[in-house]
Amino acid sequence: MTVRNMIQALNDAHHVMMERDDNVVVLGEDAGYFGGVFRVTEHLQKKFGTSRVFDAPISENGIMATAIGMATYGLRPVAEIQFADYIYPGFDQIVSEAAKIRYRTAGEWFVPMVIRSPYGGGIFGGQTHSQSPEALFAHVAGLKVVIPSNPYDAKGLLISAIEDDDPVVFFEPKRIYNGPFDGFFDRPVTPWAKHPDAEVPDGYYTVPIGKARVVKEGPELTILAYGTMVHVALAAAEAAGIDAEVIDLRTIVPVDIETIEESVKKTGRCVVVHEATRTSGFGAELAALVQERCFYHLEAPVVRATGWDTPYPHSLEWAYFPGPIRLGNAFKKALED
Amino acid sequence: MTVRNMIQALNDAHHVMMERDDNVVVLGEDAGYFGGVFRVTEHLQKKFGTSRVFDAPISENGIMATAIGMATYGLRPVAEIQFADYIYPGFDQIVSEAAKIRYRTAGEWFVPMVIRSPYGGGIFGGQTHSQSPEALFAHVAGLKVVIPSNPYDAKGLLISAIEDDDPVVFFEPKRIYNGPFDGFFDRPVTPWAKHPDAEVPDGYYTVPIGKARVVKEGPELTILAYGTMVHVALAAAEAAGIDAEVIDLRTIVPVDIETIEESVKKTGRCVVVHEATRTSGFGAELAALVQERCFYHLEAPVVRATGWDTPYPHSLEWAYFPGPIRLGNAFKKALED
Amino acid sequence: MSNDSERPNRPALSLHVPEPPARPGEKPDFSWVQVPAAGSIRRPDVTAPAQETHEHCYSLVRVIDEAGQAVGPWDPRLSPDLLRKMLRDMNVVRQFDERMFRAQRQGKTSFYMKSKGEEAIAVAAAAALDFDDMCFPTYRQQGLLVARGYPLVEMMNQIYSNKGDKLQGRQLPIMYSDRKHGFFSISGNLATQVPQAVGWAMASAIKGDSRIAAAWIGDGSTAEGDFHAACTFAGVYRAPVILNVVNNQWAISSFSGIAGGQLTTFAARAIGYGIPGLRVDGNDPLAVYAATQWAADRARANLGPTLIEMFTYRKEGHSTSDDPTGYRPKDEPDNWPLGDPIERLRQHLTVLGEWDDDRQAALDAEIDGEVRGAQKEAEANGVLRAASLDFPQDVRTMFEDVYAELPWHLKEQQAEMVAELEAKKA
Amino acid sequence: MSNDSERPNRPALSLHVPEPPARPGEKPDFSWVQVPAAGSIRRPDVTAPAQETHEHCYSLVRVIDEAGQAVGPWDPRLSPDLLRKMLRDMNVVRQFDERMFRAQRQGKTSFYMKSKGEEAIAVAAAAALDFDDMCFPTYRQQGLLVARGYPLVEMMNQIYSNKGDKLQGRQLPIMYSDRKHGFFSISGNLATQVPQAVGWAMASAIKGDSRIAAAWIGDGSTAEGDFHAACTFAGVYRAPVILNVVNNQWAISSFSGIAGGQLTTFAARAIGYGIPGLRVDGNDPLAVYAATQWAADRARANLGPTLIEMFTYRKEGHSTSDDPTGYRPKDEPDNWPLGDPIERLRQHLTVLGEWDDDRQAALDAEIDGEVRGAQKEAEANGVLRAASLDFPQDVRTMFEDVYAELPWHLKEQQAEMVAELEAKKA
Ligand SMILES: Cc1ncc(C[n+]2csc(CCOP(=O)(O)OP(=O)(O)O)c2C)c(N)n1
Ligand SMILES: Cc1ncc(C[n+]2csc(CCOP(=O)(O)OP(=O)(O)O)c2C)c(N)n1
Ligand SMILES: [Mg+2]
Ligand SMILES: [Mg+2]
Repeated sequence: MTVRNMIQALNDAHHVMMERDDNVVVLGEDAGYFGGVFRVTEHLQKKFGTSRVFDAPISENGIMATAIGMATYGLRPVAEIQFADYIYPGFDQIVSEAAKIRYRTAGEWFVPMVIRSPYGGGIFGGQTHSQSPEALFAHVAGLKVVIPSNPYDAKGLLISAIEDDDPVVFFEPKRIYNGPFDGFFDRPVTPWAKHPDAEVPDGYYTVPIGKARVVKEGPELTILAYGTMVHVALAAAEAAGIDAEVIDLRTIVPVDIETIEESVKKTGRCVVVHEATRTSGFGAELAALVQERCFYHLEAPVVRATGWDTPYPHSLEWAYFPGPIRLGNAFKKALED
Repeated sequence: MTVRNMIQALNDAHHVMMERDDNVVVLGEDAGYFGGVFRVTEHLQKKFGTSRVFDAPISENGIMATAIGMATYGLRPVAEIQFADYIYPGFDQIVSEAAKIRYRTAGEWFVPMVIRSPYGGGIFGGQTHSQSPEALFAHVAGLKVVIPSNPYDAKGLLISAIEDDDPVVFFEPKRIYNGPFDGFFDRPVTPWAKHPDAEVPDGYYTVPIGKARVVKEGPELTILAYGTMVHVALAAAEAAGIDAEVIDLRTIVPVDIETIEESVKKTGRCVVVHEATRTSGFGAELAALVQERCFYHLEAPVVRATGWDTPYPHSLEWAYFPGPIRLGNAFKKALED
Repeated sequence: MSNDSERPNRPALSLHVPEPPARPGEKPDFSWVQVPAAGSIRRPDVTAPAQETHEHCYSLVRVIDEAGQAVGPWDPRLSPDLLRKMLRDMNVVRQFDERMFRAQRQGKTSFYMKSKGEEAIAVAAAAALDFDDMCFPTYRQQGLLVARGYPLVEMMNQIYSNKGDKLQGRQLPIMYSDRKHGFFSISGNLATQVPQAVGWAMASAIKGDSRIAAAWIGDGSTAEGDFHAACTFAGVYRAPVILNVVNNQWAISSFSGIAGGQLTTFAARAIGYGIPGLRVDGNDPLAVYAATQWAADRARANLGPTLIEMFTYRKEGHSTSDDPTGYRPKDEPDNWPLGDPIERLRQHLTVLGEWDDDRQAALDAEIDGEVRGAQKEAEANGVLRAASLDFPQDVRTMFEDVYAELPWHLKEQQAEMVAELEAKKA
Repeated sequence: MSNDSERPNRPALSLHVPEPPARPGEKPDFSWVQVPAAGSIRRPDVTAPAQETHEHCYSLVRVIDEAGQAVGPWDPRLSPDLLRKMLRDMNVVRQFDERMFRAQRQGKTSFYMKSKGEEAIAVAAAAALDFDDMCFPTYRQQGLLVARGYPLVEMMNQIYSNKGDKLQGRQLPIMYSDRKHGFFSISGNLATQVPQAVGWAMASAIKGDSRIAAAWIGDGSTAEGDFHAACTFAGVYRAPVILNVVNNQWAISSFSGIAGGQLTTFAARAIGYGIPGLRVDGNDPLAVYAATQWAADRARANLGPTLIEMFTYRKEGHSTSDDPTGYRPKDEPDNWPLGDPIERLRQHLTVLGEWDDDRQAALDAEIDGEVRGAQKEAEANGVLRAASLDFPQDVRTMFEDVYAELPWHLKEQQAEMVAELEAKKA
């Protein structure tokens, strides 16, 4: 057991899996010699050599395509997209190829690859270093979408993703790489060291894909969140004095419907939280699912607290970000009537 | 007034707008000399010359990018993507550029372009000639998304789209190019000639973007649909003997929330229909909106009747397609209790 | 924006849109095609640096001369048996194409694509590659499967999406896939397979394997970003891969000039990436063989990729959905200056004394029987029925293989579908 | 898949991953850089076909020789006044960069990017282009704005995202945009601007306008599909556009070999597309000017695009977020064999007798005053405050310009946000 921040935990997952399985290879822009702009792949090249860990040309399309080719060969590539905002040039290969090769070959080929990418805002990155495009991938059958919220899960989920025989889009909330940011931007952020989920076992372990975690039980309200927003939700509920049940989805496809249903049926109220733009965001799917499945238990509409339907602005970062006040308002709305 | 099928109506919209405005130009794969694989741009090159109507290299990325460049110059390009399934190589230019240029330049530049693309299934096109990716664009702030369901609207909406100062993704349900397919694949399709909405005015007129149309009033149930599914919904409701209110959204972003709310508040029941895969589809957004805004009027959960969460299979086309039985089951569910 | 700005000293610009030399109603014009004599271009050592192939990017590797003789340094000196196998394979492809085209016209399936005139490109490549080298084809390399002995009946099952279709009816006809025969799943999305081939080849190198990859892409599709990614990554990592650009002059209704073909050759793209390039007479089976072999030798020696332009002509419509008389002269195919690959190999074998008309007639009849037999067998598994609920596949299969295991939502949808079908049938 | 298949006769493959000549701790090594003598390469007529520039793709257009003289056919013979303006502009850029870098370090903004060593590429191009030719830059061509007289204070307002920022604080610092100065909005997404420039140029041609476009892209970014699209479309439609590849040897931590730079030059990409290409000493302002002028003349004469590789070196870190000593020798910048663009122009002017140390000192002081003055003025509009609700912009502006008009959902969100802010402030 070692205290690790998210970067260290993710780095460790790579080490563990590269040691266990020769077929695991790592590629990405600046991911080789330098170890990635966020240093998640640091030291790997030195340890495993350039033919298993290497820098890639600035072509997200080429990175996705060659990783798919490697995966069909039998490797397990872990490909880094430097920022989620830059995943779009590779979108066709992900959507038309990675997601569909197993299906269209009736299982003859499959694509056990992981697409890792730092995502989300909160770091004054402007509109091209802050996006949360998870909903775009959630809509594509054949992809799994995983978003960890803490070092323990980050390592365990990344190991599961690498072992998974299907393509996994693995978004890393960069705002919490170094500490569990809770949305109170005007307070200092506690480092991970002070957080129980930074106790990361050494060596191999997994956190299963498709299983949510009830981070905090509570009778009044169910809050569905993932990534950075788990911490914001916890803090906002506390600030609002609401005894909420906070669920960290961890995986959004396939989503853990049982845990969600059980909770909402208990609380009768639900707020869905994400940083991404609202319209057609994954919150819509969650709201749709919850009302489909828990309609007769719901005492109020499912409320969404999300980023606005605008690009992520630079100077107005904290007006865009769904912080404690926006969440608090949403909680209030869900608790009305 | 001339009777036109959808292809003819769309072609006519091009003629009208290219005559009215020198800045309207047309490009796309096979869109020039040949007039497009579905012939929507037929005769345009002959009439308006190669420098206003031209074939493009097979690079959806390049088509989007150069059209954006043209639009920032001041032209109004209408760019055809041969099948919606092939829009993904151009996804980055659409999402990161077309959608965001007005915002990031504070209005100094904008992108008045139309991205036309045949979409949807029902023609045994297999998984790469059948997709309905509208939700992916609905999630991107800065784009408008329009989907006509008949010749009259097709022409009027395309004219509005060309005149619109923002980028418009214009999906043309190819299954109904030649007739209002109602989902009963085992019956002959009536041609447009027999349909009132095939009476298309000659010359200029518009159908406004952002306004839905109540295709059929009814007290029992609100059905939200667009494109091909409008006809399937009408037929399915009739087959099920339900006096439903069928709303043709026509535009999904911005969606006509007033018409939706008014109807659902009246009927208290709502079924959302689309051909696209279900998870994180635009139906999720509709369900989320309806339950957010009409919760206290709803007598049952909003039900989704959609394509399955799989790629579009070839031989099982009619098992994938949300036809009258699937819709009928959904209606029944929404009318329960 | 404005064209009314004050720039009196600047001339007005205008847009250039390339036009093919002839449109319907005009006389076909191939005067622009330069045909160097067979045997006229040297064969560099496989270890030669990329620059030594610059001239090859503007010429044509040709082996069979007008008299049917194999000449020059690129002559691969193949045994008559192998030549006869290649001739046979090409004939099988052509007859197969004819029959399946007709089957589509008879309403037995939704779609078909022929490779007429381009058979050598797949068949001769297959002959030059090892059986376990991995192919990433487009929809016009059915010859790879034929040459590698994939059963015709399997191909037809796929085309009919019938109950014998190993792809479960999921794919559009002709989108074959067969791992055992080293034939990667054809994608409907053009060009995607090329950088995938590069990745596969990189993987082979990473693992210290000895198998190489080969990819094919059409002239029109080279405009896609995937092609650029493929050339870039292949060059940078010296991937053991052969990148074939099949320049058949047309991309549906667009001639190769719309992809840049009037500016330079497609082989010359190689120069831009600093990798070796060859421009090959794609209708000369020996030239195709020789170029493939040269590129394969380079790849196997860890010398990296080769880009080959296979210069050929698409003799028929793009697919069953296309009528080429709408955009090119009706008789353009007959005027293609580089002949027909089957005829040329047949002439060569005849000149060698290894073939004659009787043998050809016997072969034709034999193949006819084979193809008919396969068709009969395949049709016993059913043909595509577009307006029926009597599906060839169990509807439950529709939900399989989206993921390795069915997640809950697909299980639910599967159950819903089963119920729906029961309702429908009721 | 397997590397254990039975292939005894085939050697094992291995992956090649390019490595730069020197890493931290090693001696910088530029022995691979071939520096042809200034004036040694001919200047083809602008009407010459693309092939006549093949040799230019492998050489370097250079004008200022070691002694500071302008020599050879590419000497653009500029007036001393223009040379002094260029010298001044480059100096402004360098001082501006220094100050803004420091401002970031002082916490006044989130991010900054310098162009040190690459100033000539923007400044000399601006001098050679018409004022109303349209530029599609990357983040390292701030020199275009400076040279075209865009107010420094406006640039700084943007960098500070303050209330004077005409972009409403929406963009990351240095992502300028100014229509009046023909400077297209910089995108965070690499390479996207290049095919857009081609489209803009096509539009200019469609309208019979006379303005041309110019685009810049980094060496690393040439790997993006956008670059391929740009070259393809520009060639096919003969777009009046100049495509500049700024090869500054590095892409963050990746050296140019990762983009294919060890295989051939970036200028040679032009050969692959059949368009003219030039490789230019990017640290020689006269060479940059001359090449730009040549390409502009071609474009204006409706002869289509030119691809220019500007061969240079990124002297500093990629951005304020980067420390280059982690991946290259600390003293690598000092060993760049082609000198510093400012020093070289200064030397040239001095040799001409049109400049001296006193004038330089005066200029430095003058610019220092200007930049300081601008900074003061900009800071009066505020600097970025990362942890404050006292936003420089009205929060309502956040919802504007997503569309031409606010749709209902943005109106609702705007109202929600206003309420939220009031609650926050309460
Ligand atoms: C990404 C993508 N864009 C467009 C299409 C539609 N399409 C199918 S085949 C084709 C023409 C391809 O021409 P070429 O590459 O020359 O190959 P050929 O058909 O001549 O063998 C087009 C445009 C597609 N399948 N995929
Ligand atoms: C599409 C995309 N991918 C990745 C990035 C991250 N990124 C920003 S700058 C950069 C390096 C660019 O190098 P180069 O093109 O050589 O330009 P230079 O910085 O040297 O001027 C990278 C990878 C990005 N901004 N956009
Ligand atoms: Mg072709
Ligand atoms: Mg660079």
